Amino acid sequence: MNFLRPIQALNASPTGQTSLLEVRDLHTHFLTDGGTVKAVNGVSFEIERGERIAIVGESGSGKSAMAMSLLRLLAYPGKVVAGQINLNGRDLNRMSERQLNHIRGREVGTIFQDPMSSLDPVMKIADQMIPPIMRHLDMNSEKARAEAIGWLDRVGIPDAGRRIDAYPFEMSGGMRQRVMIAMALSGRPKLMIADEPTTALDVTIQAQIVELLKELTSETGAGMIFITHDLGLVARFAHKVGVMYAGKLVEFGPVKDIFARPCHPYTQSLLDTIPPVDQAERRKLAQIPGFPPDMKLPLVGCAFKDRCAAAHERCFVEAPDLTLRGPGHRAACWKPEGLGEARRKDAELVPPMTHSEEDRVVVEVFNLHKHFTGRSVLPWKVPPTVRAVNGISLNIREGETLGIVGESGCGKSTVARLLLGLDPATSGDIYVDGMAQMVFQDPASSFNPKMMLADIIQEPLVVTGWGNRMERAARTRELLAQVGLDESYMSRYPNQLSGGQRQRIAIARALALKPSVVVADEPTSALDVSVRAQIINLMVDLKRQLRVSFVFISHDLLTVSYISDKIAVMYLGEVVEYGAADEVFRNPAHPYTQALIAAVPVPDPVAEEARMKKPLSGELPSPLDLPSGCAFASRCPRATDHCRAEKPLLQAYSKSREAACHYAN
Amino acid sequence: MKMTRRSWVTSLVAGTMLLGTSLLAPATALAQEKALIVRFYDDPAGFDPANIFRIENENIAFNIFSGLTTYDGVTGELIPDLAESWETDDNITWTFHLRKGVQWQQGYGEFTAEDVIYSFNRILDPATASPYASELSGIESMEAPDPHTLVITLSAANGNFLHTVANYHQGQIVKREAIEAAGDQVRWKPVGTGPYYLESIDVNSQIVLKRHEDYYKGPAPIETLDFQIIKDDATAAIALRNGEIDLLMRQGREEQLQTLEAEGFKMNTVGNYAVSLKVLNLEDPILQDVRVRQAIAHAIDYPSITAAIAPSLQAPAYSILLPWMDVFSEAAPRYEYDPEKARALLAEAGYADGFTLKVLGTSAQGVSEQQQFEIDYLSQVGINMELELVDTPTYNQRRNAGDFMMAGRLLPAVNPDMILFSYLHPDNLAPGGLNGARYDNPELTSTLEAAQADADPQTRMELYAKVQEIAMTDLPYIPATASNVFWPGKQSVTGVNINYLAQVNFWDVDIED
Amino acid sequence: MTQEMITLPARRWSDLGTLRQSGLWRLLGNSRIQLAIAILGPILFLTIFRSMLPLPGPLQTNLQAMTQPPSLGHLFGTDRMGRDILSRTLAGVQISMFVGFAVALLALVVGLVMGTLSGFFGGVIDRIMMAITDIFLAFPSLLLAIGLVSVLGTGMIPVVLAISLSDVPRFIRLQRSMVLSLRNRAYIDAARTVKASQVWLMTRHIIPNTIAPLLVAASIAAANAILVEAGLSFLGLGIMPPEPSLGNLIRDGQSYLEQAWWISTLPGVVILMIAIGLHFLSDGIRQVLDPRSRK
Amino acid sequence: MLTYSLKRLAQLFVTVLGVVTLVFFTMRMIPGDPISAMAGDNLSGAALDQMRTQMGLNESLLMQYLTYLGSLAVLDFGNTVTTKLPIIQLILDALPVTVSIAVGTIILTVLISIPLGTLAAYMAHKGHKTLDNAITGVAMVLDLMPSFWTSLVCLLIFSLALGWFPASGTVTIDDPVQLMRRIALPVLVLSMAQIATMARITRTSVLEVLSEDYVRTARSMGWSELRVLFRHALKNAALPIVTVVGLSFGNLLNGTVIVEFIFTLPGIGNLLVGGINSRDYQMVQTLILFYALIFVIINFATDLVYRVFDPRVQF
Repeated sequence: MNFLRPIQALNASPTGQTSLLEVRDLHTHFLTDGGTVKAVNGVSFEIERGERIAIVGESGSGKSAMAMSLLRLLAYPGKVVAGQINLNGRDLNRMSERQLNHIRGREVGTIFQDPMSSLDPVMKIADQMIPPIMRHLDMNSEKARAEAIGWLDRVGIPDAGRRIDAYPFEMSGGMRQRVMIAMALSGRPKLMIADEPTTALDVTIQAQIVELLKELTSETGAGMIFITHDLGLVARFAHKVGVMYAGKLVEFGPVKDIFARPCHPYTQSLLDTIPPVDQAERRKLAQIPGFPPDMKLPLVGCAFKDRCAAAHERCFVEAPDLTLRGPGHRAACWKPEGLGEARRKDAELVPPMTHSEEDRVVVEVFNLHKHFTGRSVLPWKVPPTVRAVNGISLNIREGETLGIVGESGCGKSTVARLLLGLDPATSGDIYVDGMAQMVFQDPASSFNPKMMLADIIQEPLVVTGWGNRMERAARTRELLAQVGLDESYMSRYPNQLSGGQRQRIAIARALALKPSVVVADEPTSALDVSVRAQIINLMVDLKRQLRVSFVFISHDLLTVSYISDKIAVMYLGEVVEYGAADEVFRNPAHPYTQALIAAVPVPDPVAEEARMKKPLSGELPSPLDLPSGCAFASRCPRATDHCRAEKPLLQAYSKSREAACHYAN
Repeated sequence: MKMTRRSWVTSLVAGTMLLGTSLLAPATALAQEKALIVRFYDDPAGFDPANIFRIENENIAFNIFSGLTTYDGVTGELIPDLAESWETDDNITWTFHLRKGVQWQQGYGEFTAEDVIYSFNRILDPATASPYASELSGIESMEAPDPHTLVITLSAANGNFLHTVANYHQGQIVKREAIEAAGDQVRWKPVGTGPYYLESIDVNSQIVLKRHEDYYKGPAPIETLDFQIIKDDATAAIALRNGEIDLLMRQGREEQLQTLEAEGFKMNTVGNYAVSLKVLNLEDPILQDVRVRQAIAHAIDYPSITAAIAPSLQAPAYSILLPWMDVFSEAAPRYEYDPEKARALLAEAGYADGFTLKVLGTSAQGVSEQQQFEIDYLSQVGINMELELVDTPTYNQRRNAGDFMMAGRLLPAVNPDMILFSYLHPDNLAPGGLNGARYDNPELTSTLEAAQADADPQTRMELYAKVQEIAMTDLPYIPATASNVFWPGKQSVTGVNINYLAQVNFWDVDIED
Repeated sequence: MTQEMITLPARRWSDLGTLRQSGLWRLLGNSRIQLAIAILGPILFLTIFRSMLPLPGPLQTNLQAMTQPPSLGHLFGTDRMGRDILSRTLAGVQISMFVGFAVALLALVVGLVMGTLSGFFGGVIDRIMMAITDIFLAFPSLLLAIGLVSVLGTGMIPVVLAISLSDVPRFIRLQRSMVLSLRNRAYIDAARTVKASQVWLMTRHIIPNTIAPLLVAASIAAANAILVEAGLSFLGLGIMPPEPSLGNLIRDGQSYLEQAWWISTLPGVVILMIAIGLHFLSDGIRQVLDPRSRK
Repeated sequence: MLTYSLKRLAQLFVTVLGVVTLVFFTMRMIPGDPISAMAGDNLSGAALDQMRTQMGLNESLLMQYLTYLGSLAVLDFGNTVTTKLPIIQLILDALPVTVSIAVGTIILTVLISIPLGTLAAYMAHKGHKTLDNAITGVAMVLDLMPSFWTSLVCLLIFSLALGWFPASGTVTIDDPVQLMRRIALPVLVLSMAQIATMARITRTSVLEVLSEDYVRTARSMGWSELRVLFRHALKNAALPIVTVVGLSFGNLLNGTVIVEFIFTLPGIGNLLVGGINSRDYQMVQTLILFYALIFVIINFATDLVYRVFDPRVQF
């Protein structure tokens, strides 16, 4: 790639001791009608050439606002009110818009979270990519086009010369994010800012993108700021980590150091909320109580004090500054060890549940099909058919949790709807002993915003004519207690709740009629890490107390394997591997399962270094024209002609496991 | 690419500016020949004399066609037109001596008595479906002893027959060949012997008349009459003030008249052109009492009303006939404003506490100011006037069917018989005829018939006076107001003489420098 | 319970929360709505209590005070019949407001019912309903109004019906599209898993969530109706004079613009203020409803 | 595309048939017929009844309806009932005037409202609420003034006081300069109301687009705000704007009625009101048919324009 050279040459030049980027005491405020939100409240850090820094934090921590502040890309009412942003010694914060426009795209490239919305939908890729190249690198349009195609090729867009004239909507999410990366790199920036670049993507695609970013930045020698909430990604990707809480960096240091010896209670708690990869014994996940502070209100003392088990008097009076805890490792806590001894207090053991063959089967699914047929106005045209669910068989026993995993579009949510009877099956049998109820993914649309929580929880009771008014109220209180909420919630409305509280209410509603099975479709994917742990703990408790069965649908393999007794891995409407959770996770039989698990970043930088780095290539093929042979053959590293010709059936792999692969044994 | 786009913008800007200047430049017109631009105030509906309606259309026809007689624009008297002279002894047999050498427009040759016979027969032919057929139904026979003599025999004496054959509706003479050539488009292809012929018409915007060079009185001074359709009165006034038009065919808004007069425009006018009547349904149990009708007449102060709301456009009316008509009688009873008397009459009739008077009206302008005053005045004597407003077609339909308690009529007519017979004679009872009051007084009927038949002018006048006295005593119709017509125009436009049918003979009109 | 109870931190959710949630409170806190109240409030107040004001009746003529410009005696002046324009304007506000609200209410109710049925059940009902609304939308609305006024006669009720006839299809469409987007909400699915009846779904889940946007549309429809009524009056098809609807007042005075500007201008200003007030109201409702503006 | 066209055609057929039927019976439900409309003050009921019989208005309603459908099927629109003028010719003569007004209004509206709305959106986006409020406020006031009132004020100012434009005069498309002079004021009056609506829509959609992620992307590539506004925001906001332009074109055909009356322009609005007032069944039916056709065609055209602005729209 000869066009990479100038950057390297530039980096090689002796520019003295200054860091690539030095942020000093950055303050960003949002001047809303309700008051000034101090989103970024004095952040300082620096980044050297070729260094990848991850900034982690939960939603509302100010990490994105901080990243956007660097290039003044904040929309009104956001405003950088103070601080220095020294890029190669020049303060971006004192530049005019015009001057800054020469930095944006040229010296600093940016990648945003949602590839679906980050590209202009009505402009061809070429029209979005080529003009900036012409402008920043002073090229004519032909040369710029060649340059753009070169970059697209480099980020792995097949047939780049043709695809450059495509519109974004003609590409998948993964492809669009590649285009974004190509765009961001096309100005040959010295610094990349990536704001949650993989959050909206499937785990396999996420792995591909992360690898690509890593590779390209090290090739061009660009520094990188990577904003994420996923600690696993941090471990896989970053040289240094900054942890943000309430608009401040609370801990900053080399990645291995932070993971091995976190000093701030918040960092410590965050790390503890992740389900451990080691499944030998299940412990309850750590959870952080309470809420982050209201950033509109003045803050006295440490921002984390209300949620910190180790908080003491001083924390309420005076805010700690970052202090050195090791080489390059700083933390902002009055206590040298953070939580210290208090750290593992919560982590009580989860007693394993006993399952036996005698337990009654509450759900049995046999050879289930669901096909969606489009409508064709022209009578002679055959309407297109999508086989969303293509012959699956499952069963769930009382008190058992079945996890269903797979990439988006694999049909897992359709299975959920079929189980609940929301959609009729095309063919096959579903048997449910008792009732199936549901917990939805999106807490925002799960509740009628016009109904009080008491009415929401009671709705199944009222509809089915259960009990009288008094009995229903009593049942509601009982349910609220079961999900850990007090009575005061009864008269509240959904929009007064946080995401975690909403999922608790959703669970309460699902349990109202004492169902035999609760289908939970991605119940935790919209939640922050700390809250996610609360919900998972709650579900684990309920399962044990009420012996209710769960179907837990998620793309988050770590969570699924933590909570499930059995796992079904789905690919293109079919189950490709099915068996005991621990077994599937630890020793996957199907190549797809193996790839999925390999793609999951593990929050341990040392372990990550040792792991296989070759991510699963390609994307999910269209379910419109399924191949006659193995559906996975197009992406399978081990596929043979036999696979492409003959469809493997789900067959016993071990005593408690089945897999659909010709070569599983 | 960029260059072309920029130059495109430049040319667009330039083009817009150019267009702007040309838009603002005053329209230049060559004025070699005299042309008059006249406002026309509604959609033209055609000019076939057998099927013509509304005054504005009649105005065009008036200048295209001729009758045996016509009306003098200044005095309103009947004067000769196609007939140079006429004689009758008994009001039954009428002999007309026709003008010689009268040329039809558009090369249809010379006018003869046959044309008159054809025209009248055409009106009478049921296939023509002319609403004016009844006007000529009194004709027993027509003969043309020579091309310029016409003898018409009536089935009954009619002293007002000259009105019937005047240049108006059924009286307008058409040419057989032209009618037959036009087929079903007669109304749009009028051919007459009048001073102007129709050159072109765009029913949406414009009617152009050209002068008839062979007109028997000689060509008119003005070559072209350009009638522009401007429906809104306010817009029309602005157009005149802007100098876009020369003459307004009618201006019906008091405030606009005042403005135009103040700005020095010539206010051509005719007074008392038509009387506006209140039609009282005598079949109504309340209104059948003559005292109630008289009470209503005494209750409303029309002189004050007209003075307040339209001093130019309206005057109070005191009789069913207008003062300028030859048979008009001063002796008929008048009903001055007298609320005391009205209350007394009502009390006498047993309505001391009043009653509700339902009035049918047209919704075109909603409740007019006059009606509001009427409501006010009637409420003073305890009568609760309730308006029922319907749109014009419905109004016409119900009015003709006689389906109302009280309604209104405007009587644009110069022929007193037309008024008296239509409105007072039992032969014309609604729904078939115009006698919407359903008035049937044998005494009046016989007097009226006698008056029409009588050949002696003196006796005739006396009989007519008696008719008016009876009618105004019985009061089936209450005269409310008389309308004045205004055709404001530029000072340079002369000879705009509006006759009592609200028509202008453009042969008299000229433009002075 | 092994779970610890999570109680709400007091500083975040005060007990005012429920009150604030009740909608009214939030509406009243919105600056646009405050503005709307500031505009509409005094007008409505004067209108309601106009009989207590020292004003001549709206129909009372006075030939001694014809065409007088605004003065202390007649704040808005008088018209050609000596009627007090302020008094007529206030009476007109009453009539126009009635027309506006009646139209809005009618469009709202019919649109709500038909749109809900159409959107919720889909299929044949939906297609027929859409075909009908298509036909009505393809009609020039003025003609619809003229036709209806001609059939029913002039007056308040026909005018209200005539104006709402062209609003109703729009409301049906609006409601239908909202129902379509709500129909697949998770909470509807949740109710369906317990076999909730269609009536339950519509009355408990769909309609409560569409009412507010419909109200926004309705307040705009009310403002429009007041203006359309004025237009109909101009064509002689609205509320019949001397009933002083605002449209009639403006029409009466428009030809006197040169001689007596106040006759039509002052009622015109009032109509504008009402329309602006209603627009602020709808803007305010929209703002309060739009979650994005709540940030 | 073919599927789409077929669907549209079927929809058109149903709509038009419904409209035609509705008009046919509505017109006849309205009291008063062409003859009674024609009657002035001095025609008696008997005389009119004679004419009515002659014109075939006494036939049964169903027969009249079937005859009408039959003539429609062979595209025979007939003559006006009372004046016997070929209707299709009248409409074709009047259509250019109305269409000129409508097109002129749309052009003027677009030229003013889109920059205005964009500016307002941009200002709102930057937090400069004052200018935004001023623009939206003025637009709202313009929108809410009754057109018959503004028409007269415009006439008084531009025609009488300034003498820029004539208040009357013949209009034909053969004389484009005169045509433009005559339609200038109606276009101005109609635009006032349209500008407000369209500026508001533009403002809303541009404002929405301005907070989209891809706008930030473009900013992050170093493009100035203005370029982003016009290259990205406006193009993306075009879709709702096009919808409104299409809809308002339909509304304009409606709105021209009053201005055509006041400015004495011989457009189809004039024909319509005249037709209704004279109860000319044939005329009104044909005109409404035209309106419906135009409406459906405009919808179709709007859809086609969608494709130009948004490649995602497929048929």
